[in-house]
Amino acid sequence: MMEAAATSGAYWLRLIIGLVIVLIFSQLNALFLVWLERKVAGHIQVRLGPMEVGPHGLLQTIVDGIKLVGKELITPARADRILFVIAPVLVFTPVLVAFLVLPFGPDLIIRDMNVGLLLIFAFSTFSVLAILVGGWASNNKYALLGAIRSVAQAVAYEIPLLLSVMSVVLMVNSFRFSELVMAQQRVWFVFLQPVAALIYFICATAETNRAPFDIPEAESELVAGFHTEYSGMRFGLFFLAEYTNMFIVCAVATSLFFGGWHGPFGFSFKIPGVVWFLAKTYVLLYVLMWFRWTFPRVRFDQLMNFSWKVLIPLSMLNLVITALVLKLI
Amino acid sequence: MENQRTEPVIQFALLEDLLNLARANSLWPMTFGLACCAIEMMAAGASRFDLDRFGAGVFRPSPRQSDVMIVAGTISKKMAPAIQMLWDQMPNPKWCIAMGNCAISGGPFEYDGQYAIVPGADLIVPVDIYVPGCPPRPEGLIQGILALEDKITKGEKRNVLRRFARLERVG
Amino acid sequence: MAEYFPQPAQQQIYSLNLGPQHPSTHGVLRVLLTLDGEYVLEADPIIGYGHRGHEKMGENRTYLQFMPNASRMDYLSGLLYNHGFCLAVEKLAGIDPPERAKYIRVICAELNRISSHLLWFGTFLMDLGAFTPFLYCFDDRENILDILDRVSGSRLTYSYCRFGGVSRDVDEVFVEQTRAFIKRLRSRWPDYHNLVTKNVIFIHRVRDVGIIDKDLARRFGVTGPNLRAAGVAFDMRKVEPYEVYDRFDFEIPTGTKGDALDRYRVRLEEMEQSCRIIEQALDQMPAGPYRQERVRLKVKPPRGEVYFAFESARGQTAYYLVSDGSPYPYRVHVRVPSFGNLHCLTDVLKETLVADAIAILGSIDIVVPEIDR
Amino acid sequence: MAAKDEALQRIRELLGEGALTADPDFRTGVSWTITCPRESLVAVMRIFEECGFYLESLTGLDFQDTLEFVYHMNTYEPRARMAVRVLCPHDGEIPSVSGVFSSALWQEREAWEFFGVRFSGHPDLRHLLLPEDADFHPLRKDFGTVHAYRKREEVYG
Repeated sequence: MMEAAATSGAYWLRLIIGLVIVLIFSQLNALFLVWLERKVAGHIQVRLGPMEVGPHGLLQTIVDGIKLVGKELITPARADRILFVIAPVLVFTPVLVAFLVLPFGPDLIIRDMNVGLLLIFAFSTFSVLAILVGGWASNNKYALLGAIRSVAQAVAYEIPLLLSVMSVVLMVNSFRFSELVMAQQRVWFVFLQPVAALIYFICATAETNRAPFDIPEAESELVAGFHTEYSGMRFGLFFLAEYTNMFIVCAVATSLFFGGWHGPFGFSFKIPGVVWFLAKTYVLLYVLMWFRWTFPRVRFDQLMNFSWKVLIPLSMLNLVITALVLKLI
Repeated sequence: MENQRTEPVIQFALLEDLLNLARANSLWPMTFGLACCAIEMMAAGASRFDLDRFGAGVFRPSPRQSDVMIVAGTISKKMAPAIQMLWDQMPNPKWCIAMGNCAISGGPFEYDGQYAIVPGADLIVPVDIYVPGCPPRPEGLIQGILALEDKITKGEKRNVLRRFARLERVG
Repeated sequence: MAEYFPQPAQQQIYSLNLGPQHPSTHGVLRVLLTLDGEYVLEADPIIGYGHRGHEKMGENRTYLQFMPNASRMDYLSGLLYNHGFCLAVEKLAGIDPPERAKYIRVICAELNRISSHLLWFGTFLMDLGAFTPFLYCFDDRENILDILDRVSGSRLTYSYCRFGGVSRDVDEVFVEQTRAFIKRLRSRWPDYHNLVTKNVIFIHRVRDVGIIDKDLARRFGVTGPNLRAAGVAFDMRKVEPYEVYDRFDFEIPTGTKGDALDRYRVRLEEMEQSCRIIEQALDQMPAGPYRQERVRLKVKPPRGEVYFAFESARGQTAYYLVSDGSPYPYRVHVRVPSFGNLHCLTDVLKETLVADAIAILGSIDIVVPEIDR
Repeated sequence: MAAKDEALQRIRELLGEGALTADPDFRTGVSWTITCPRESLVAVMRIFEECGFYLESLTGLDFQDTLEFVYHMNTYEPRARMAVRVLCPHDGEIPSVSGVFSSALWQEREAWEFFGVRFSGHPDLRHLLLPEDADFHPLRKDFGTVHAYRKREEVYG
């Protein structure tokens, strides 16, 4: 369908409109998530969180954003200037690409590629590169330590992440998001693949550097981790990218394990698919925030051990069993 | 005549006001305590007083990402160069609150022949707001931060985003 | 980029400056770490960033004028320091406060001990990366501060104890509030245990981390909960009972290994024991005067000296006062527990991970201005 | 009580009965005071170390005629604290006990920068609390404002 329309102007128009919408949506969404995080944290911690700026502090993060734009951008004297400037841009671009293939609803996919899932995972490694570049270019020991930790963590957790996703892909025989979601019309994969879903969610938490796996920016150890030297909007971009990343991993989890735009067990209660999709994604996001404000941070070697000695064998086993069962049926 | 000459060629009044409004309502303090007052600063950020209500509860550990330095405690001569360096590392625009008598004037530790402390934060960094007390209560620090907000927006009435201001206008 | 790592094999060892402004140095401590990757080879704490010359100030003011300094040394357990200073001067000058005052002092001192331990609990967990317990502890701590605020007029740096008594009497409301607080604190233990003590990540972070055994503790003069975690039941309240501590029934909690988990358990148990002391003291508190009327403001002790040791929240603290017979002390020296507790880190931090180093630093509970004096 | 009595016995053998003063009422918070000449300080400290004591506090007193250093030793027993007092002229040196008690490493650094008396044999005599460029000794009575500067016998005589 797409290929037929490729030459026409309508295709380009659709792509450009989609990109603009994605840009606006991702930014607003990230700002909203930051606000949500602060409110959730506040209520977990028997306080209120932002209250004064806008109703219940809704405008707080927008105000924060405007302020960050108005701040001085400092490039440390001994930093690698080019890399230092590139890193925040580098961290944010791949995040936008992921939005192109996310299946928000039956008709709400900008580009339903047959390698959609692969595209997301290929580009998500990009943000690790950006963190490494940022940490390296800062010429700050804390930043470098954070960057090193981030890379090691990404390498360790990418593997079980992909293995757990593979077991789902085996069941559907496709990397295309629309097909993955369509296969869950009756039963969500979380019921068929609970182990894979669990592993995916743990790895996703680690991938997005969220507590309890937030060691690359461990505040009490590494000051602010890889973005210690970043000020103003450059820091803001890292910050927004973190929250957009969170949204993406939760959106992928929704479409892989929680039925995407489908309601539970085929009942949609006349609610549009996009509402189902966003609702489920936000519930998962809430769980991520809940994690952060509950758990202490794990230690670096424990994190590595957990991935290499527990998650990878477990996800491998899960994949083998899935393949065997599929073969027998 | 004097005034007219100092005005800039291009007026960014509206933009400048908007930026100031944003800056005033999003003052991120640096996680930086020196002595007793630091505990009251923590208490001000904690559940009962909750600086986050005013958008000032995002304590940033890195000076590069903070807007306001709260000098909370006695400044020893050994610490003074570090404070200056931290102040220099903060990006503009930046503000400083001297919290507690020690940071204002040396407080109870200043006497003839005192060899160990710097009597007053204003001797090493420009201070915007002084919060007296030994240590000041968290309410005092909150008032100090609100006063700083008003200072940034050049007047209490112009801080339109704050709920207090709205309530006052209605009442 | 070659100039950054000219000889990779030899450049692996580098030094990292932790502080003086760092989120988890609890004030203005600086630790110079020599690292190999993430492993700490050497740790050299550099102190003095909070040095205010308390001991010199003691030489040019009267005993009463020095009193505010006492609670500003260790501001987290200010009342305990204030209490200890009063006891030292009373011992030196031969003042005997009335019974009621003794009980009031003990109740307030133990409340202050709980608030100090609560703050330690919060900041320790924050060092481990959990933010929420910190705010829960502050929430509970505010209740103590309310009680002490009401009787002493100060939230943090108390000068409530005076030579020969306390500055103001307590009333029924104080007793009610204190009882209510103890009830509330006890109802909070299950929450804390569910949130922290039973948390797998927490246990893995602190078990067998930063072991301070008996021998190391003796070499460095480690005292307080850190020593008791190593299995030595040494508490000034029991060993050299001062005030009215010998009239109460309480235990000294001890650990076995001396790791961070033991230190955590000892401190939690100590809060419970403090609650027991407060309850008994409230029951036994007699009526009567709350201060000795005949004590002059300008106390003039006879010539001589006194070394008075007491148990602050962080360990064995002592005032060493030398009097030349004038209203001004000839010498004031304070033996601070955090000094030894921090010094032993030069040994303990060796061959740990950076993350562990932070956890150990948090678990020994230091207050930097107390070390620096 | 074993540790305390053993230490007392051995110090009595080393320094003679005259060096010991008892305080049976524990009025000064110290059960025994040991007046120790500078050259036998390390030997006394070694006895304390072997008997299970720890160095609780090390501080100095400045008098017009002499400096006096007080080492408070304690063990984990009731009323066991002992004080070791060492006299030292203003320009003298004291043998370091850091080889016996590690805690003396910092306490001697502190005493050195406060009183200006060198501890011979200390491996690392740097500034501890004062800035690295400090060239004064603040707890000497001739520095800053003090109320009184007396001779030793005016206080202890």
